[in-house]
Amino acid sequence: MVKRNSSKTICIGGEAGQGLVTIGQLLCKALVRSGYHIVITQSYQSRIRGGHNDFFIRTSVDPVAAPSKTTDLLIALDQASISEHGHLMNRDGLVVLDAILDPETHHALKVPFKDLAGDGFLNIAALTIAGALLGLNESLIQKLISDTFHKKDKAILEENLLVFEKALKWVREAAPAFEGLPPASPKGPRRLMLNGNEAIALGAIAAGVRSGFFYPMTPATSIMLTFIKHARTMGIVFEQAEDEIAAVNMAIGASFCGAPSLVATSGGGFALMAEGISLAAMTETPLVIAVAQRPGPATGLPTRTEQGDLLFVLHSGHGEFPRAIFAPGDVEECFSLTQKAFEISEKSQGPAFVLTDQFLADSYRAVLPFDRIDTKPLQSVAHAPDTKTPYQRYALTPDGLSPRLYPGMSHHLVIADSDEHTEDGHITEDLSIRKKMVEKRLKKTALLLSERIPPSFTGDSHPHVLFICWGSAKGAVEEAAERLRTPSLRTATLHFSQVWPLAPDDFLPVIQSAGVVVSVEGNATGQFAGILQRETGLRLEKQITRYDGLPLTPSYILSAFEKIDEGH
Amino acid sequence: MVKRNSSKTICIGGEAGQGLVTIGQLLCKALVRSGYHIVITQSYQSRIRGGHNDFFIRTSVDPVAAPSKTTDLLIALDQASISEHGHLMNRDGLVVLDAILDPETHHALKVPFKDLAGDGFLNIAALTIAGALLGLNESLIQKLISDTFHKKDKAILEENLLVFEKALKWVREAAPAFEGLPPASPKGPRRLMLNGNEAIALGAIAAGVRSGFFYPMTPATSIMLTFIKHARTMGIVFEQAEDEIAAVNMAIGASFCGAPSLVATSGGGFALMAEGISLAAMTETPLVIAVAQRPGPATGLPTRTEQGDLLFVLHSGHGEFPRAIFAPGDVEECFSLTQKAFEISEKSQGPAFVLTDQFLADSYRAVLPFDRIDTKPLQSVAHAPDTKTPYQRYALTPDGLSPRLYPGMSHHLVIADSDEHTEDGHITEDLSIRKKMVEKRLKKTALLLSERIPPSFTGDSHPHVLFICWGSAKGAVEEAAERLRTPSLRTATLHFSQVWPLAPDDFLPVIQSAGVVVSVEGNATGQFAGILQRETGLRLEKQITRYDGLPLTPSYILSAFEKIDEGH
Amino acid sequence: MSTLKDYGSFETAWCPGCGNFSILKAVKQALVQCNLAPHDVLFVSGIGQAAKAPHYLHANVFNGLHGRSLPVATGAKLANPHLTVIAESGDGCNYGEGGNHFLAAIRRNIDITLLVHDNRVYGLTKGQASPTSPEGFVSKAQPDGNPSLPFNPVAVATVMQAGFVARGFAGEMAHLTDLICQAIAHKGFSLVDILQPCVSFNRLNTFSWYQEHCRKLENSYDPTNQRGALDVAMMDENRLPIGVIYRNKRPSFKEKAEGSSSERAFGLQPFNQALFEEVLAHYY
Amino acid sequence: MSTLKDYGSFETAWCPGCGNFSILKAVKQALVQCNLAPHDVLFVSGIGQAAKAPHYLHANVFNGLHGRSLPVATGAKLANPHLTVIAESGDGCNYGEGGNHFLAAIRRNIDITLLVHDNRVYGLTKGQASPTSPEGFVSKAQPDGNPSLPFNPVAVATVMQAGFVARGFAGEMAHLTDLICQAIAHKGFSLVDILQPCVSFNRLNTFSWYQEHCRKLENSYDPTNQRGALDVAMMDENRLPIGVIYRNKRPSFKEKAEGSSSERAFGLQPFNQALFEEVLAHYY
Ligand SMILES: Cc1ncc(C[n+]2csc(CCOP(=O)(O)OP(=O)(O)O)c2C)c(N)n1
Ligand SMILES: Cc1ncc(C[n+]2csc(CCOP(=O)(O)OP(=O)(O)O)c2C)c(N)n1
Ligand code: SF4
Ligand code: SF4
Ligand SMILES: [Mg+2]
Ligand SMILES: [Mg+2]
Repeated sequence: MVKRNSSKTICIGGEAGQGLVTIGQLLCKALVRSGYHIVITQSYQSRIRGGHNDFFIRTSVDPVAAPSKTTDLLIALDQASISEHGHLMNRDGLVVLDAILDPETHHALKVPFKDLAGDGFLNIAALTIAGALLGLNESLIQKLISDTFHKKDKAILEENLLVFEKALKWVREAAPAFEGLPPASPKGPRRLMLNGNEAIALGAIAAGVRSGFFYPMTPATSIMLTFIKHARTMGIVFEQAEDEIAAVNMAIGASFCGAPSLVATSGGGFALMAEGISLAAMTETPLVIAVAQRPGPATGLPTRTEQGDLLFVLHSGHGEFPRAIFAPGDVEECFSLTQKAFEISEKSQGPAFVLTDQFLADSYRAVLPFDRIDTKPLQSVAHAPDTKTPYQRYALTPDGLSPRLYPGMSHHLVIADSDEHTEDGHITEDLSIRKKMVEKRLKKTALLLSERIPPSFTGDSHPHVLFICWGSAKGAVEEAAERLRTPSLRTATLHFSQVWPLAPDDFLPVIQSAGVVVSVEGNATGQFAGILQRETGLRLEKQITRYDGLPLTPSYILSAFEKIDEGH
Repeated sequence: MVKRNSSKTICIGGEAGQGLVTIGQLLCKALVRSGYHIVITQSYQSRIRGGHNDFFIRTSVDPVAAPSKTTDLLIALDQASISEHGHLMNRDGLVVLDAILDPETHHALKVPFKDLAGDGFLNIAALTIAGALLGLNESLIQKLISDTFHKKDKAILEENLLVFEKALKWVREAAPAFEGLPPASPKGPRRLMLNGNEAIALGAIAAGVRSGFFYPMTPATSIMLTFIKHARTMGIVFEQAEDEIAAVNMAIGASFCGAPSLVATSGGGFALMAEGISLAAMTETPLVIAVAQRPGPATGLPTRTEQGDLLFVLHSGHGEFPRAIFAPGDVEECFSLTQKAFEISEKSQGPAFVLTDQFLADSYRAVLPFDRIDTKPLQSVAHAPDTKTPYQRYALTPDGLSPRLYPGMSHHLVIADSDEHTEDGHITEDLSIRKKMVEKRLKKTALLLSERIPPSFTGDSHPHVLFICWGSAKGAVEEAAERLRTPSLRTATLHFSQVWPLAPDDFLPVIQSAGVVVSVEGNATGQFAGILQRETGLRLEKQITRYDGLPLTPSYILSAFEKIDEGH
Repeated sequence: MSTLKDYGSFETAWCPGCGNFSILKAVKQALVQCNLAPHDVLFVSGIGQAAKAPHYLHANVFNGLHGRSLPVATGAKLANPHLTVIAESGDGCNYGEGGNHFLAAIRRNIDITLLVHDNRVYGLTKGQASPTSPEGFVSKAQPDGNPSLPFNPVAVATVMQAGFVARGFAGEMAHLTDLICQAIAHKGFSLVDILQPCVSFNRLNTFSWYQEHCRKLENSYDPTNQRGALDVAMMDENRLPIGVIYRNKRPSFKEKAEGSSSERAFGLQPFNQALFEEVLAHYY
Repeated sequence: MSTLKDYGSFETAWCPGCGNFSILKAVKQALVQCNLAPHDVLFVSGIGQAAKAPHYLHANVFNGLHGRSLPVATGAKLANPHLTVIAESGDGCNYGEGGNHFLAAIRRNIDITLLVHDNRVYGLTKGQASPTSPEGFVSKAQPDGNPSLPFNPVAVATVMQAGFVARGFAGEMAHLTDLICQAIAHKGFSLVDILQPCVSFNRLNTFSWYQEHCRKLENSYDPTNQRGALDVAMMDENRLPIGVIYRNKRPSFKEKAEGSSSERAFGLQPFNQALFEEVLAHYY
């Protein structure tokens, strides 16, 4: 029933601190520059050295969007990699390992790394050998090494290139039996190699973000590190806050003064921001928070993945107010939806969220250079010299949106209040005003709905089997649907990249036209299925869930589906 | 359509600091001791002196459970009370006011308070006059004054009694036209006069609470002040924390060590506890939080009422875990459900919530002395000398509950972890254990469900109109249903005093047997109706909501119902 | 030239006789003395009686959450370095709920001014002990007396090398006005802890109690000597020095982080596509 | 008599060469030296590399949230005054996320011991500046250098009159063991800030750097003199004094709040119906 898949998967395994991520990143870059598609799955432990980490690269000439773990090429930096991943090897697979390790029963290439690379260049030797085995262009690898090290000491660059040549010569001679990748053509526009977190940071920058605040927390930290890396170039302020409460309040302060702001965190840190989210809503201050989910409750599995915080993000903050939640399905969407989140947050003058997870955060992909959507400048209402005096920050209007000025930018005074307030922003206990202000804030739902992104439908119309999913599950679910399809079994996927607010008309007809409907989520309780039921009354009884800390894969989905299907 | 109601309502209005709450409380006590029922509605501003506050007492010979504002006796301590409440006066109503104030067009009794009460005894004079007008027994009032002041200086008591006599004499002579209360008989057991917050504190004490932690926040503060008042007697520890994050973590630490703990807060403070709630769930530590709702978002209306935080409380905390949420409908339930919350929290080793609001928090009622449910001692598993060695705090069991020991109470070591953990409590990254632990935690839902409190149904079977409500709305909705009833219109109320978890079988048949179903909530978005829809697929389209900061009243509900009914 | 009239006058929700009134007056006078126009000033406050103060004058206002005025002020100042940013709130707000931000703000040294109405009590929630309440302070929440030592904000700020540390008294208006002026003028984080009688809930530290216990620092006092300043900051309650207790010339956050916190941050420039391409180039 | 063996030995998730190893050893030795049995000790930790330490010895453990070890420890100690309660975590945990609890714990003076593995960096999240990182410390999060002044925990604790304030160094095991013993023995809140090299992320404050800069306090040093202690606590980096910097005999929370925090609090007594009736009587 399951179709054979044409991609190849490379796994690099080893201890934290052995440099496996460097090897992985360089190999990714080589693949992307060579014209291949990639999907990366990184798995690491909550420690700095030791333990066992791995870096899976699934690559293909054709577009590929889902992770896979059945491995063709295993680069084992330690013995544990063989015991952990040996069973995942495909029949024609090859294990590349140091001469001193034991390949057990596997077809192996034992590499004299010590001789080839001395003490600090293992990564270059491994890259070179992997590149050669996969059939990548040698000069492309050489150029990649030059590009990577040209900023360092010239001597270092040369040592690297020397290792490259030694390793290349060695592997040519060793010439193990291994079928490389089919050739790809690097034509078309150059592509970027980016993971989800980098794409979020770049999406924020593209949207015109002007400030960023955070407290470090895996797996969100690299969003802010990417942001900071480019802050000087883009003229953006940032600060590492003393805690998450400070981070969200700093962002609100900056945004209030006209510097759109990005905050990034994960579940536990997000929990501390709940009061601030309510503040943004009440003061009508734009605020974008990227939440990179990891398995909870509490500290949980800090370096693994889950889609367990959807309902929490949807309902966080006391009191009632609208919000928008985007859930990117891939790296492109991390970019485009972050941009969108800023746009909608500025327009609606309230909170918007980008909900991602460790899998997507760390998953590199090859993407086309972004078309920056030319959003109307975020600060459109900043100058309003003709605003009537006295300026009323919360003037009641038919659509609930009041003209927004920034303090210090005109002679108008801007007054914002976390208490219930009058139109001019002052604290009030007038209960008839209270009622109007509640209605004003809730009216913004109409704007959010009018700008919503409907779910994307892929596959056969009137499917026998329809999978429903959201966020990072996209690639895995779509591939599963594809692999499940037979001439007599129509399959399709409905993916939500915006999970709130929802307009049932967008998707009810599709769901109702399907035979079996199965929701697929990376959590234990089927949170999104619950939301759909609340909003539509539709009961999604068939659910595929995963909550062991690993990302959904096509094979996981297909084997879970088989069980559901039997029961049915 | 609306039936005439037989109760009387007394309103005491004035500035903060004028002592209107003291008058109100004393009058309540006099009414309760005289055998009347009472329902109090307090309305005050977020300030210490000045402004306008009021204290409404609805009282009746027959049980009464809902607030009403149409006033029979207005005790106006300032002019604003007349302009604010004059329009609420019933036709036969009387305004009692100081001789120097202007009664406008109202039937009034002008009292020479200065002469009667000098400079510090206005409250006694007002109490005496109100008592006399209502027809309360004079010696009962006298005794009440003695009881209240007997602990003070004897001279002060005597001055008070002197004022009582002067005022009594004066009002007998003045003899204004006013129909007092029909006589009540104070037979049956003595009743307590308690508000919702006091009842929560006493419920916790009855449950065997041993510690309490808080950071002040209206309208929750008086829960903890009541708790503290009795702490020394009951041998309970308490501490005012530096912030809400500390409060919830202190409670978890105390509970972990065997001292069941109460935390009380309101929305904004609760927002800061979200991470701690997730911690309680992950470490499987009992935790009871009383959340007294006020209108949000953010600071909102700090001294008013709303039922706006239901979804937030239901979903607060990252990650997935079960919880129980109780929503008392009256003062008795504040007591009994807090007790129940402790019981279920200890049994399920996780978080439980008591969700109330400013209206109920401050609403005094006459209640029968509580039957303390003799809960199994909360600490049942504390001593387990026969526990196998090494003790496993998170031993996997069929029902998900592991034997719980306290540190330092035996030679066993108790190890709790906020990370995903092994059975013995140590941090792990073993993903197969992760999966089992998720399932272990979620299994507790079965226990919560088996101990659930089903909604209470009152009124006619197969009603033409069924109202659905939760929490403090109970009395108002039940009275509205009663007043709506005619021989040809069958009405009923379904009240949820536990809002999570829900077992649809408990109530679906009732709902399906009804004609028109109307949900009534003290919020703007119909949060509970959404939960019902998620859990049952039933769409409750007819909703009565209130979000102006005031409590639901029978008249509010009836007039909103008329509008719905017209549309229908 | 701005005048007192520019700053308006409003009805308040404070108790008659409260120390907040004179603080409000001193703040307004200081703004005039510093010649600041209302629209160039941003007040950020938390929640409490003190935190209502910014509602009672004309200026930009962000009245945020209890305990969180400093982070909001920090974000605001980073976004718009041209604004004079003043955080104003109570002792509970700043040293209780917001204690962590107080520490961080001192270390960070962003150019904002913090005015603390220090009435040694939680006023708005009706009289519980605050971080500055005296040991033994009795309330309904502390019936056996406050078991904690009071927090000494000026001593902690001084030991942490805050740029400007002052203590004022609501009963010394002219003196207080001058302290606030100096605090605003200081480039970097400045603290003015203002002793404030609360007539409703603090029966110990009344106007007359403060009048008896406060002493203005002599002209000869040198606030630039940290060791001496610590001695002064730690003086016991019988001799509560008021004045500028400590000051230094530590570079402010802005001076240190010019690269990232320059005025470019300010949100009104058009998007620079060329710079964005430069950023993207890292990822080919 | 407890022995080192009672405290077991475990595999760790720390980097080879990390200062945490010797701190762990010193802690175990101190427990033995204080003759405490594992089941009478409760460790409460936060999240970070340091916070994993309690998993690596035999004792009761509550490994809670990042930054929140002190409140949990406080609740635990109030619930069971018989337990020896030790909060153990990193500099980020205690002085960053948990800064407000640090201040409150000092003021409250509950009898718990705080051990801070102070590696001047956020280790577990891979090297961002922590509150104790030097000014100018460069990382991916602070590419222009840390703009904040480092937090000096011993100086702040001393100025706030903490009961017991010590600084140790992971490279001086016997000395450190003794400090931890004294801290545990002290009745009231005690702080041991432990200078800890992080070989992965702190290239400035290495083992040898500390060896060069740390000086043990002389025997003649008098830690009961607060003024002198402050001088010592504030000494600059070139002369980092280690030892007991300050101590006093402030009554602990328990001594002051005997009425409410007595052992009656402990949760195992049967319910007393008569007392409950006494409570109800207030409401008739
Ligand atoms: C998160 C949160 N916790 C608690 C409160 C309740 N609260 C409002 S004001 C206040 C105390 C105010 O004390 P202080 O800051 O000293 O100001 P004061 O009223 O004394 O001027 C508290 C605890 C709140 N609004 N938000
Ligand atoms: C609320 C919250 N915010 C952030 C984190 C992420 N986090 C885990 S450990 C850590 C820093 C640890 O630094 P430190 O306490 O100094 O310990 P070290 O690792 O250096 O020993 C952070 C920020 C978290 N777990 N929880
Ligand atoms: S409660 Fe105290 S601080 Fe607040 S206004 Fe009244 S006197 Fe002033
Ligand atoms: S990262 Fe630093 S502190 Fe953490 S284990 Fe490694 S060396 Fe030690
Ligand atoms: Mg105060
Ligand atoms: Mg550290």
